[in-house]
This record gives sequence, C-alpha cells and structure tokens, in this order.
Amino acid sequence: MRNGLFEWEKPLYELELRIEELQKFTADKDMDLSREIATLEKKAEYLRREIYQNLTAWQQVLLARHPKRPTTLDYVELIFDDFLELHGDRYYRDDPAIVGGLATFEGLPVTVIGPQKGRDTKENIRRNFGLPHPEGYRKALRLMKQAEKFQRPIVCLIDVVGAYPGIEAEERGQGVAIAQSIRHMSFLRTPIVCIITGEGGSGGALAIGIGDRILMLEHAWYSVISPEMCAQILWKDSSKAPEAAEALKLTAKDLLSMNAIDEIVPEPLGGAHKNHQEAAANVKAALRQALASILPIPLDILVEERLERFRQLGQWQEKAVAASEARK
Amino acid sequence: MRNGLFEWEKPLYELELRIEELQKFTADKDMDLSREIATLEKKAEYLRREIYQNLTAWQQVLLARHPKRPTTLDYVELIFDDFLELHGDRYYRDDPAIVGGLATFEGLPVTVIGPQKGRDTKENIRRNFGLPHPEGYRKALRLMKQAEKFQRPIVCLIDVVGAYPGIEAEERGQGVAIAQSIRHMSFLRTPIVCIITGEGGSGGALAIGIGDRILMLEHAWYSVISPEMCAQILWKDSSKAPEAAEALKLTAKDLLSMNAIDEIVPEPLGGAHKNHQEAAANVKAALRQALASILPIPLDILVEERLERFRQLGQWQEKAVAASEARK
Amino acid sequence: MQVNGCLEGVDSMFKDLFRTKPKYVTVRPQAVSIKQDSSAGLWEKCPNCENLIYKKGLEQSFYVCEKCDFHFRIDVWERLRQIVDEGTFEELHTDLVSDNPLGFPGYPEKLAQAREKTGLDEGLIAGRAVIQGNPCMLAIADFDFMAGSMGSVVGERVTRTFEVAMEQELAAVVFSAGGGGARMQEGVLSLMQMAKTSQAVERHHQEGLLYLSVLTNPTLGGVYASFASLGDFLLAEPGALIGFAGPRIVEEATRQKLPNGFQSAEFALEHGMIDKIVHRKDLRQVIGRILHMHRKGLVPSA
Amino acid sequence: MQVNGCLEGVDSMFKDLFRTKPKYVTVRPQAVSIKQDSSAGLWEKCPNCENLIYKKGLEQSFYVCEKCDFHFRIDVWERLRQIVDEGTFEELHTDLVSDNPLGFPGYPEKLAQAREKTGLDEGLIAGRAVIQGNPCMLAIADFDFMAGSMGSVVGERVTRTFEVAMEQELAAVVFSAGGGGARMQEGVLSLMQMAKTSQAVERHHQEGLLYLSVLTNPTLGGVYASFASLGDFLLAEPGALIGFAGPRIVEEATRQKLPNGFQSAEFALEHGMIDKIVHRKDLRQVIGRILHMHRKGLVPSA
Ligand SMILES: [Zn+2]
Ligand SMILES: [Zn+2]
Repeated sequence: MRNGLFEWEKPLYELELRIEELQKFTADKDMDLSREIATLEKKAEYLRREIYQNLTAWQQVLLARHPKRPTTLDYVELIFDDFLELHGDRYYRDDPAIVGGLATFEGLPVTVIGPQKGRDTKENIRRNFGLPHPEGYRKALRLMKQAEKFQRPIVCLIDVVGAYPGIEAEERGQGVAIAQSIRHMSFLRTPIVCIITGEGGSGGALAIGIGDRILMLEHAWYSVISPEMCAQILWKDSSKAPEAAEALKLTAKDLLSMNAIDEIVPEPLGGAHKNHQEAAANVKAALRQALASILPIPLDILVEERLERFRQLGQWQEKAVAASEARK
Repeated sequence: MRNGLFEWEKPLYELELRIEELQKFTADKDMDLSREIATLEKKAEYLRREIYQNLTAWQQVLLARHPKRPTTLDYVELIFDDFLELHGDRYYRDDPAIVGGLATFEGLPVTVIGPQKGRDTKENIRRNFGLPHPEGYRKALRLMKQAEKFQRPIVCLIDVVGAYPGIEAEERGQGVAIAQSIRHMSFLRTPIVCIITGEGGSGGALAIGIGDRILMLEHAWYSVISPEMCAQILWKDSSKAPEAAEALKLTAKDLLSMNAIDEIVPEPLGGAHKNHQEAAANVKAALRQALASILPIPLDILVEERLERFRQLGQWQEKAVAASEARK
Repeated sequence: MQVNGCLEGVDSMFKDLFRTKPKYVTVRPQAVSIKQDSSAGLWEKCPNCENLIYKKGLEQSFYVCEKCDFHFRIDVWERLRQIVDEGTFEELHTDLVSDNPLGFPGYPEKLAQAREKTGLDEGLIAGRAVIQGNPCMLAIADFDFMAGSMGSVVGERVTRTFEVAMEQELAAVVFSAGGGGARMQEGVLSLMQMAKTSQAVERHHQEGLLYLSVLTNPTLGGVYASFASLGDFLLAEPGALIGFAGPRIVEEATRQKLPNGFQSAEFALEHGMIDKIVHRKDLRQVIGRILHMHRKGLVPSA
Repeated sequence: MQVNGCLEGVDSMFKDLFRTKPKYVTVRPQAVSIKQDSSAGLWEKCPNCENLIYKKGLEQSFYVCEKCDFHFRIDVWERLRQIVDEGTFEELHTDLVSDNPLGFPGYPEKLAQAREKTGLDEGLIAGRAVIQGNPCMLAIADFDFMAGSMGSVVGERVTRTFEVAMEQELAAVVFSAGGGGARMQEGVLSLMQMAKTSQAVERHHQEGLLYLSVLTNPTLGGVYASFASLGDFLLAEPGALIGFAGPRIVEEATRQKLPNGFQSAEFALEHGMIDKIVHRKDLRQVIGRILHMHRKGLVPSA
C-alpha cells in the first residue's frame, strides 16, 4: 500500500488521474473533450465495480485494516449525540483500548461500547493498538450491566485484532475476563446490537459480540483466528495468509451464509475509509432498523431468542448407527 | 509482655510459681504441705478472677493481640472437618491474608472465611500480617456468592487489624472492594454467622462482618478505629491508646450493649491463648446454637431481618421543633 | 438499651415525615466557607499556584482558580447554588441531632464548634432538589463539619435519602466530602453506618433507580468504602483526594514515598475506580444530562 | 443455508436421546497415549527430570513421575480409569461426527489421522458417570485429538453435557485439555462454540447446579476463555499450562522473556485464577468430596 492506495487499485487510480488531466485540459485550453472523458469515466466506473466487487478474502482483510478506516470513536461521533465516555473496571485500571459510555441515538439513550484503535502512532501506543487487556473487557461488562439496569439498549462497535496477548494480560486473567463477558452478556435483559465495523478477531471480538442483531460491514472480517496466524500454524508460513483468509471463510458474505451474522451493511465504493460520512450513514440506517426490530420484543423472549441463535450454531453429521457400530 | 505474659499477670504468675514449688517440695521431700497449697490456690483463684474479670479495655486489646492466640486456621482445624481451601479472586491475585473454603460443621457443609495472621514471622510476611488487600475481600465475596448459590451457610471468623493501607492496595481499590463486599454480603440469600475472634478493625472487619448472628469472643475488640490511631488523631499522642480504648467502647460487653453483636463467647480464664481446645469448644458450641437458630428461618425473612438489624443501628436525638426553629 | 430506646420512634417518625410540609431552605450564596476561613482581604491566594485571585471573582469562576484549575473547597450552600435549580431545594431530615452515644470525652464540644463554624447542624444536608429540570434526592457533605465524617446522623440522613428516593421513584445524587471517613467519637455505631448506607444504596439499586455519586475533595475512609463508591456513576472533581486509607496513613504504614498524584481523582480514573472527572463549571450540566438520560419514558424514535 | 439444514433435526434428536438405551463403554486402560507415543522399550524417560521410569509402574503412579511429580499426559480412557467408579461411565452423544463446514483444505485428513491416533471419534467424550458414589455428567477432552481443540462436535457435546445435567439435576464435571483452543478449520463456527458452551454453563448455573472444571495440561485459547474457566470450582493438575494466548504467541507479540513458570497452574493459582492445584493421585477423592458436599439433602445436625 502506498499513499493509502492498495496495489490492486492502481489501474483505477491511473485512469482517474487521466480523467482529471483531461478535465483540467478542457478547462485550461477551452477544448471540448467531453466525449473522451465520458468514455474514460464509463471505463473507470466499470473498473471500480470490477475491482471492489470481486475482492479476494485477503483484500477484504487489508481493506478492513486501512489506517484511514473509521474507528469506533469516529462512528460514535457521526452516529450518536451527546456521547459521555465512562471509564474503569472498578478492579484494576481503565483500559484505553476499549471505550464506552452513554449516548443518545436519535433521542434514545443507549450504551455504546467498542475497542478503539489509535488514529495516529501516539494514540496507538496509548491505546495499545486497540488490543484490550482483561480490564477492558471488565469495563465493557460493567457498562453493559449498567445498561441492563436501566433497560438501555447496548450498541457494540467491534473492530479488534484480538485480545492482547501480553504477560500482564495473562496474569490478570484474559481468558477468564473473556469467558465471563460472553457468559453474562448472553443473559443481559436489554436489547443488544453488535456491529463488526472492521476486524473481528477471535475471542477478543466475541467477548463483546453476543447480540440480538449482529451486523457486519461489507469489508469487515470476523474469524476464529487471523489469517496470518492460521497460515503460520498450519503451513509454518505466514506469507500464505491470503490462502488462509480464503479458507477461513471470514468475509461478511461467508458469515451471513453461516448465520453467524444477520445483515451486511454496505460501504462506500472502495471501502469505508473513502467516505466516513457515507459509511456512518449506512451504519446509522442499519442500526435504526435493527433497533426498531428488537425494541418491541419482550425481554424474556429477546434473551431466549438470543440464546437460541447461538445454540443453533455449529455443523456436523449425524451418524448414530455408524458411530455406534464402529465402536462395537 | 515477657514470655507471653502480661505485666498485670505477674503477681498471679509468681503465686503460681510458688504453688508449683510447694507441690514439688511435697513430692520430693514427702512433706504434707497440702494446707499451705490449698490456701495459696484459693488465693490464686481469687487473684485470677480479680485480674481477668476486671481487665481494662486496653488490656483486652492486648489480650486479643496475644501472639499465641488461636488464628483463623487454628479454629478451622479445631471446629470443622474436611476443610478444602479455595483460592483466588479471579481478577488479580490470591491474597494469603484471607483464607476461605469448604468445610463441614458437624456434617453440615459450610463456607468458612477469615483473615489469617501468620503464626510465625515467616508466615506473617507471606500473609502480610493478616492485613488483606482488595483481592482478599474479592476472594471472600466470590466464595460467599458460591455459598449463596448452594444455600450453604457462611461462617466468617474475623481477626483483622484492618484492611492493608498500602500503595498497591489503594491502586486496586481497597475502598471499592470493601464497599462492594458490604453491599453484596448484606443481601446474600444464605445464613451467615460472623464471629469476631480477635481484632475487629474497622472497615476491614465489617467487609466480612454482615451476619445474621454476630458473635464475639470475650476478649476480642471491634471498633471503628484502632486505639492507637484514635489517640494519635485526637490527642497527637499514640501512647494514650489506653484512654482511647476506654473511650471507644470497643469491648464485647460494650458492643453487646449497643446491639452491634448478639452474643459473647466465653474464653478460657486468661484468654483463648491459654487453651486453644477450650476456646474452640466454646466457639463451636456458640456456632452450633447460632446456626440452629437461623437455619430454620426462610431466606426472605432472614435477609429482611439482617437488613433490619443494621437499619436500626445509630443513635441521635430528635429535635424536630428545635432544629427547624433554629433555622428560621 | 439506651441505643434501642431512642430508635423506637424512628419508624413512625419516618412515616410522618412527608405529612408535614417540607421546609424550603433559601440558598445562601454568601455563606461560602472560603470567605469565612480566609483573612479579611479582597484577594485570595491559590494554595496550588499561588496566583492571587480577586475574591468577588471566585463566585463566578465556581471557586476554581482560573490559572491552574485548582478547585477550592466549597460549603453546601455554594454547592447548592452551583448545582440545583434555584429555589428547588427542600431540606429534609432536619429533626436529627447528634447525640453522644459513647459519652466520648470532648465530643459535644467538637459538635458545638462545628456547628458554630459552618452554621450547619450536621456534616451532611439532605433533601429533594431539581437539577436542570430533573427532580432527584440530593445529599451534600460538608468537610468543614468535623471533616465530613459519618456519625449516626450523617448515616441516617444518607440512608433516608435513598429510602425517600425509593418511595418517590427518584434518582439519588450524593456529594461526598468525608475526609475523616467514620466519626470515631461514635465508635462502632459510626462503623455500622457504612453497612446501613450501603444497604440503602443496594435497595434503591434493586428498584432500578439511578444513583449518581460525586466524589469531592476529600473522600476517604468509611465514606469512600461505603455509599460514596457505590454509585451507578462515579464522577469526581479534578484533584479531589479519593481513597480508603489517607495518604499519611499509607506513608507511615509502608514507609514508602508515595507516587506523584497518589489518590488524586486522576489516579482513581487511571486505576479504573471512577467514571469521569468533571470540572466544577460543567458539573451541573453533566449531572443534569445523566439524570435526563435516565428519565422514564424516553421513547425510541425508530 | 447448508448449516441450518443439517441442524433442523437437532431438537427432536436431542429429545430422542434418552429413549434409546445408552451404550455402556468399557474402560480400556490399555489405551494409554503415552505408550502409543513412546518407543517400544520398557522404560520411559521423564521429560522433566529425565528420571527413567518403569512403564508398568506408571499406571500405579497415575502416570506421574515419582521423582519430580511431572504429570504425563493421559488419554480419556486412563482418565476414566483414575476418576470414575468402575463400570459406571455411559457415553452419550456419540452420534455426532465432524463435518467440514468450510471445505477447509486438509481437514478431513487431519480428522482421519486424529481418529487413527486416538481411537476416538472426536476430541472430547461425554456421558454420565458416578464418582465416588456421586452421579454426575462428565466430559473429558483428549489433547491427542487435534490438540483438544473445540469444533462444532466438541462444542455440541459440551453443551449437551450441561443440558442433560440440567434435565437430570446433576452436577457437571469437565476435564479440559484444549491446547489449540478453537479449531480453526471450522472457522467462525468454531468460535461460536465458545458462546454456545458458555451459555449452557450459565443456564446450568442458574438452576443452582454444581459445575466442577478440571484444567489439565494444556488448557488454552477458546477452551479456556469459555466453559473451562467458568466452573464453580476450578481445579488444576500440577504444572498444567493454563492461559488464553499460548506462551509462544505471547513471546512473539511482546518480544519479552517470559517469567519462570509463566501460565503454569501454580502461576494461575498465585494470580487468583483457580481454586486449587490437586495432584492426580488425589483428584478422584477431591472431586468426590466436592460432589458429595453439594448433594441435596445434607441436613444440619444442629
Ligand atoms: Zn491556582
Ligand atoms: Zn520426573
């Protein structure tokens, strides 16, 4: 990637440059090149769709990691009003890698929570590159319990490579924190919408990913393991990440087909980083619809349905006879 | 104190020595000194009662701190069977200054919890002299919640100078841990017996001191502040601790008269350290009776009564008219 | 049974409380402790940056140094002026007057001095208030009254704050400034207020009602280790000292040099113990906003 | 909708489960993985202290080095022999066979190899058992089957372990050895087993039933971060590796030298994450005692 541009975008970029030149030429020299420009624009349009609608799984992963992609706080700013950030797990520390707080969504009070990547190097260091420690998950759970008390809907914006694999994180029970978060989030008596906005990395994402509606942005990915680590473990070669990405079925389309998510939120052509406003507007529309569909559901039923959705996930063959015969 | 003997015990000790001498003389020289011995023993008996039944508040405090006084684990061993110690708060650390676990009391499964002082210097260092960190109170609360799940009675054996006033303890929220423990212990739907066996130091004791029956050993003390610190703050002179001890009304008798405890458990003459077996037998008998009186109470009523007891604590004057007039 | 005796009337008295018309207390902005404490000059020196501040300007700047943001300690009347919609505070539970249950030497004299110094009858006032249009139960501690410590009367007033809030289905807002924590002159009865108030908080919580706790300088000991740290939201003023054992006790016990900013609000925030530090000038608006967001009947627009 | 399709029959199948007579599985103590793995000699070298151990003696010593207490990895059959009252284990949920939902390259071959190697059809067996006279539901993972990782079948078997336990009001006992955590060949479906199993644990918990989790070497990743760490009691075998991110991942990510004993059971105990470390020779008795103490109807003698 150069200048925020991916390799595969280069032909399109060059075409766009050429169109710009012609337009400039038209203006400067007062020549009518509108036919040529129209032809090129048609071609560019075709190329754009050709490129962005046929991205490989790996290209999607790279898109989801684009440094200019909107972060959680970008979405919070563009979608919600009156965000009041709340801090701390009440046990050990406030983890800057997860943000959360009160906000209103079109007048409705909600609790918003999400991992937060830095928007520059300095912020990335402070926020540990958006990799949460256990105290981050404990803060998230505390805020979710607070939301439950007031039957306030919860919106989780998920963009996290994974829970931080550090020494102190292990000392303070990363695994326990994630397990407890999954456990208690599952039973919260309040509506929950989860939106995977960028990266959905394994248990670190699932810990705040138990929702009544689970949406996913068009170019986000969500998987049990990162493609690099998968390639490293399986083939001792992390450069085979593109193959692993393909095999892991981690795109929004794949997840929809496996019922792991409910809906794909479209992104601006070329990815959310090309137009934050548009991306946020799409998320906002999808969130509005999701909330409208779950708010009327009585809480008992809501929780039962939430559990039932996860109860159904998994795939196997049933070979009652074969199995028992094999054992005889 | 010398050889585990307090200054005020010296006359008695000398008398006891003299009796021993006479007895030895009788045996060695075959002389009949039984009349003399009987006289002296009568005198000793009188002196014993004179001394131990008229201890000042400060002497009681010193007795409660006797290094040979039975610790929590001593009582556990002598009163319960099959103690299975359980560890950890699931957040940060296992605090050796509080022990807890499963045990049976005359066949009844119970959860036993208590601060643990060391029985020698090495153990004292490991156990931080029985001064708990927040993780100790969080472990205690975790075990109490576990007990509640199985409606298992909880027995708290309390002997703690106070919550540890250390930098790390403050960092990890000593105040929050104590407040949460008080809060949640108050509402546990399972019977709770608290026994102040030695020192009951302020919030560090109250954190595990919310019970349906609160017993207190004869020479234990329980107060909002230690006499030394009280003297230091009030009179800038910690050597006035004896006066402070008197003023604070911290003895078992005082607490009974204020309804802060339900019952005084007698100690062997001279204090629990003189006879661990006897002290434990007394605690055991009192515990048996306390459990028998609360086990039949339905949990709803039990919790309501527990709350009501604390609701009633406090003393003031009512001067509705005077107060409102003063303000006009 | 002296203790019990005096408590027998509490229940019925409690029920009578709302039959009598609550007394409206006029906010008295002139009774600012800083003015009483300082010398008679026109200028006040900031204890943090030594900036000289024109006293009449302090009121407009919320008693905050405009140079370094140092928050001066303020009394309950100034707090009311800053936080509460004008004329809406109705003080309650004024009929409780501290006794000397232990016969503690010197306690009555200390109480008298504190009353003289502050013009208050106890270290915490409680009542009903409206904050930016949101009705709530409100309690405010005053450090100048025996270091804001919690005796039986303070404990009872806090407890009733939550009980009345439950009865009226109201949020509770509490400003703590309990530097002494427990009031040692009331011995174990003072300690027991920690239990009583924490239990009242939990009962209020179980009704699904909001409790907003504001930690002001200082909040220590038994006050911090009970109701003050049990809010749904914990806000703190900048620089407020927040902790269980006070800094001097920690220093003596550990013989360690305390880290910079130890037990400051900023320290508590970093260590995950509070939700937010709010500058005094924003406090009313932030509290109002939180109260508003928890009003029943806010309907989804979707 | 391939996934859903194959799941439609689950509910009815689940209900049918107990109409058919459960199959009794004979404990096969000869199938000890350590023997399969090692060379054909009579002696086994302890990987910890290099002590030479007579193989036939290992069975009596619970597959623990008598010199240094190193706990050898054991397979499910040896575990059953050590823990369960003889002849009481009834295996359930054997009708579930792993599929290849993602069409992941090489997965069927890996499954075949694992089956060959272990003689098991999946990485975890589940059923009903009696331990020291106490009936319970029991599940045991086997590290030798694809590192004890949790795919759909393992997740489903764990889930059903808790569901059947609820139905029959039984305690659940689970031995985890999920070194790989999630099974990446099943992608996000494997991840979702963390949710499914954690939810089953909580439902069982809400019925007031006991869950005893035994962490055996190693318990990592998605297995640790879901059902394995959610027990009412967490016991661990000495030296067992316990953590979320495995030690190599932590070392690579942080480029720090790992502290001694990092992520050992002893480390987990010190950091407050487990209740107790129990030597394998005592495990049966400790589990039996805990189960016994949670039997309904234990009456106070008072
Ligand atoms: Zn200043
Ligand atoms: Zn060995």
